[in-house]
Amino acid sequence: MSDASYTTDELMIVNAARQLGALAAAGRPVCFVGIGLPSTAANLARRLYSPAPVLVYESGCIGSKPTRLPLSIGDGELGETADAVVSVPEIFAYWLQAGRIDVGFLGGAQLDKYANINSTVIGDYEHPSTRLPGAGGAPEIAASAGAVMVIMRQSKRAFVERCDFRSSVGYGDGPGDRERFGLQGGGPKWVITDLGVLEPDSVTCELTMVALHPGITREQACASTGWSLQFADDVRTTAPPSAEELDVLRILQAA
Amino acid sequence: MSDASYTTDELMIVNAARQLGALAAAGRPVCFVGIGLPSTAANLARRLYSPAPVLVYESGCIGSKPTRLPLSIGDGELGETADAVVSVPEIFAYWLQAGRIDVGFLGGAQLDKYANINSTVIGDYEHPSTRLPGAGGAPEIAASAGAVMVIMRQSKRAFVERCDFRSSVGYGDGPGDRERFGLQGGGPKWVITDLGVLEPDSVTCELTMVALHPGITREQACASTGWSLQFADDVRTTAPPSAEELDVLRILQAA
Amino acid sequence: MNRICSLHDAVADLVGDGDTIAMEGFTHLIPHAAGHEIIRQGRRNLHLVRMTPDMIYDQLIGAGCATKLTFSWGGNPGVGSLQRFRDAVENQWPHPIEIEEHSHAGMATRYAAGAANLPFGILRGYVGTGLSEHTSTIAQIECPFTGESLTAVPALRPDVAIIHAQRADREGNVQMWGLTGVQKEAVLAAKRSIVTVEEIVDHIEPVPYAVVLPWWTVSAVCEVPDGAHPSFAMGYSVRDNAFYKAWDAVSKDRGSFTAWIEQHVLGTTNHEEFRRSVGLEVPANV
Amino acid sequence: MNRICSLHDAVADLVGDGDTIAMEGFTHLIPHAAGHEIIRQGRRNLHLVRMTPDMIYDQLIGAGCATKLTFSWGGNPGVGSLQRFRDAVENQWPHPIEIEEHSHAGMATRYAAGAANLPFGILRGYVGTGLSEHTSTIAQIECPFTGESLTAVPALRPDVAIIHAQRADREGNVQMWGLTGVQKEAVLAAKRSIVTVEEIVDHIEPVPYAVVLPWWTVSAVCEVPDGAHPSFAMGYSVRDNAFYKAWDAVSKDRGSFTAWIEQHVLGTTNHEEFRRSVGLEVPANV
Repeated sequence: MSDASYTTDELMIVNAARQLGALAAAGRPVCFVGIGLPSTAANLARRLYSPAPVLVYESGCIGSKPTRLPLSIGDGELGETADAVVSVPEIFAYWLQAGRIDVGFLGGAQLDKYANINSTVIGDYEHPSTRLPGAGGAPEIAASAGAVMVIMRQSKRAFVERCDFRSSVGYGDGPGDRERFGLQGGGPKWVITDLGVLEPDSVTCELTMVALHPGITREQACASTGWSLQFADDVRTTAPPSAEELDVLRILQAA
Repeated sequence: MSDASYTTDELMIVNAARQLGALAAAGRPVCFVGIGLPSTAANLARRLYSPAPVLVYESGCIGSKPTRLPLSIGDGELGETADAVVSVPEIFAYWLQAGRIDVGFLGGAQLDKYANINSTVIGDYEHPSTRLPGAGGAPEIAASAGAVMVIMRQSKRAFVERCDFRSSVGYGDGPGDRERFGLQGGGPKWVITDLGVLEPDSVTCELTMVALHPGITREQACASTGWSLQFADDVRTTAPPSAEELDVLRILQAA
Repeated sequence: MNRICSLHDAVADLVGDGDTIAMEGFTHLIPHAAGHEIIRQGRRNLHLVRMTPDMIYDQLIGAGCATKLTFSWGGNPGVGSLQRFRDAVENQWPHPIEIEEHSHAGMATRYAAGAANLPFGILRGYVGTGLSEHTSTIAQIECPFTGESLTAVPALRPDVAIIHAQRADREGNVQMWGLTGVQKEAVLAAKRSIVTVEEIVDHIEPVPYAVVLPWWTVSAVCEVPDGAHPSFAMGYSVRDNAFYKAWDAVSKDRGSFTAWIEQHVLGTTNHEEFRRSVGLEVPANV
Repeated sequence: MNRICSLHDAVADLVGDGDTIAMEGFTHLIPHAAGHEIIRQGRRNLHLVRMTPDMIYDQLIGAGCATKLTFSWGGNPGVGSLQRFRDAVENQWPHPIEIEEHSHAGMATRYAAGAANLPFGILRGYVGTGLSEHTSTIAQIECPFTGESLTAVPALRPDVAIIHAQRADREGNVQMWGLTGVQKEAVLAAKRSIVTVEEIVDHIEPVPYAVVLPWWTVSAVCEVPDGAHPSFAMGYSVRDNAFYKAWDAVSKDRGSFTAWIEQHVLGTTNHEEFRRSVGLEVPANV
């Protein structure tokens, strides 16, 4: 992709936005958005698709319609353009926990084959080699959102057989764990990476490569994954970002 | 009192306001106010004493400074003149239950000698002879307010040995019950009636007549009480409502 | 069904016999017009829920719509008793009514738990009162950290919440302000919801102390000017205290009550006709 | 102490060694100036509590003020790690720090329980995560009505809550708006509280989405213009993103961190001098 006319961030953002677009076509999804790639993807989808996704930020903004990309979760623009602004305790209790969020976004330092995520520590919890920021909103987004979309760069270091620490639960140790834990949300449905798209296998719950980006090979994907990566029977190739997608994204990021 | 230049309501309101005035002198009390006599008394005290009591209404108004007497707990004036307006769940959780209320007001159909109050049913609960409105905010006002002031007309029918139903707890069945129940507030401290003022005995917790209004005899008080009424060693006679108190009250009520 | 529709259609589509219905309002913004429409459409066996049932619940109970009432204070504020509620409890007229009685704090906790998708809420409450003895939906629970005993109450999850608000926009976003009570929690706790509003506007301006319910949390929005009467909508109307006082005489007697309901509610087809029938001015924007 | 006083006096009178301190702010309205004053006055053994510890907690930890941190997400938003926090956890520099780690939802529930004077709060959370295993303040609790298992977390009741707000009036009533996070709960949950404000005004006008803390819920109000910098106060300032980015380089190295604290915090006597020291304009109204 060295000669591609788009960056890997743009590639991931566009593919995440497309997935939101597919959901929008079936009725406007309510998205619980963090700052960074998810926020950019959700805002891109707001501009590309109709009905537009509804954006909910964990800082308490419901229905934000920012004209430029927010720099932080507490950006003033998010509150000024929101349908409602509520307290942080309320956003977690009445909105996320209540099951009012259709799609939550997560990322992290490690993702394992059952889509559990680590954003807490590398190494032992008591004596970590690297102390990461921590779980934040992730445990309850992973538990309660109707579906979760993960956006992460794919690498052997990040895509691991088993997370050093489980900050948020995907499918636990496999089929049946979400039900056993009493988790009400649907769990991770899509992992958008710089190499393609993974989805949980409907039987094993294991993350399986269902699409590769243009020019990416199965070998590259396997070499960038810390577990024995499985592929769907019919692996798609994603369409390259269109001129329109890139235009709208770049205007958004320049604003 | 047939030739008095004031009504029994005015007498009770003025005496209740004076008690708030005494508390105000020791630091502005925060009052949790219902509509009717308590609201009138608290608003009268706001005009007569400095620092003025802070009024909190269960409809969610904090620091209301109404220019006229509210007709109902949901009167627009209460919200327009408030320092803050919050939801009903919040007013009970963060303000009353949290112990932020210094004085709560209660009334009811029956009051017993341990200052328990009935506003639920006369007769048997399942087959009542009279169905009353119910407990409303009273149980938690009685439990959590720093102190409770009761305002009720004194009569054998209303001041009973034991309530038919305990809507709110004063001193339960006597000393130690509030502690046993884990109630955090101080309980009823003053009962202002048309005949005088009762307070709980410091040892027995039994409501005891500590003051009589001008012209009221001990015999009248006993005849209007359904239990064997005790009197304090030194029973005061309350001062009749002053011209200023009546003037301010009547202007308030006419507004 | 469109989100913005007539009150007739909203009640027809969203309120069923046997449903648990919460029509909330704390003196302010009480959805009277919606209550009349439920009586008009002859719903039966309703489980009515409300912190402060007043005149409109008295009418629903007297009209035979309800078989259960969950509440914390049932009266005609500033006037006295609810005569039809009393007649139902004391004399089983028009038929017996089951009651589930709580305190205000308990009801507020129950709605908040429902809005938060929790099966129960906790509070410091009820201990030592007769309510703990007579109401089965009050339990003790122990703090797992301090061992302290607290009170638990189950979440309220009504089938339908019905409220009145000042305004909505054309998308169905609802805005209310002034004293907004427990209405937000009631709507968020309910499976379905109907909001009557004073007016539908192109754009909602933020105002202080406003509560906003996004369109996707509301099932139906119906423009019903003065739909809270004799309650009020701050900024649009004032409370009709005379109407509340007059209700006492109308409702005291089964005959006069029934005649009133037949003439003014069953004998009219909508809120506009009801208003003419009881001699109220019809708002200019109807 | 007067309710309205200098930040120096508020910290001197209200913050003690060993106290549990919650300085809240969700990106917006973070009380940086108050944090500097705590470093300046050399408080030790503090138990710091915050949902999103960022630069100011990094400074407090690096300066050796804290021996415990209770939190849910500790990072420099949009930049990366908190270097001093990492150095304390990974290498016990300047000394070991105990951590008590929760999720955002759990921390919000804990503050809300504290504000409501409940010993614990309940939520659907943590199940299946490593937090349940490593954090002792997470327990399971059973619904007494449905038997369902939920998570309980103990209330947070800090000794002192410290927040920054847009304004206060001369009585000490505090108003903040925009994103107000968990600050109201933090103040109501705490035994004492300090609020720094952009300005003190004669009269507070209500504005949409404002949170008001009445004077009698706040221990001290201090006028500290731009006291949130490099965070911001909506309506008064914008976030200084460059300052956040620059912090990464300053804080990466123990020596450069210590030099920075000595020069700009310990070497100054108040927020105005701090601003001059780091090359920021001093607001006109100081």
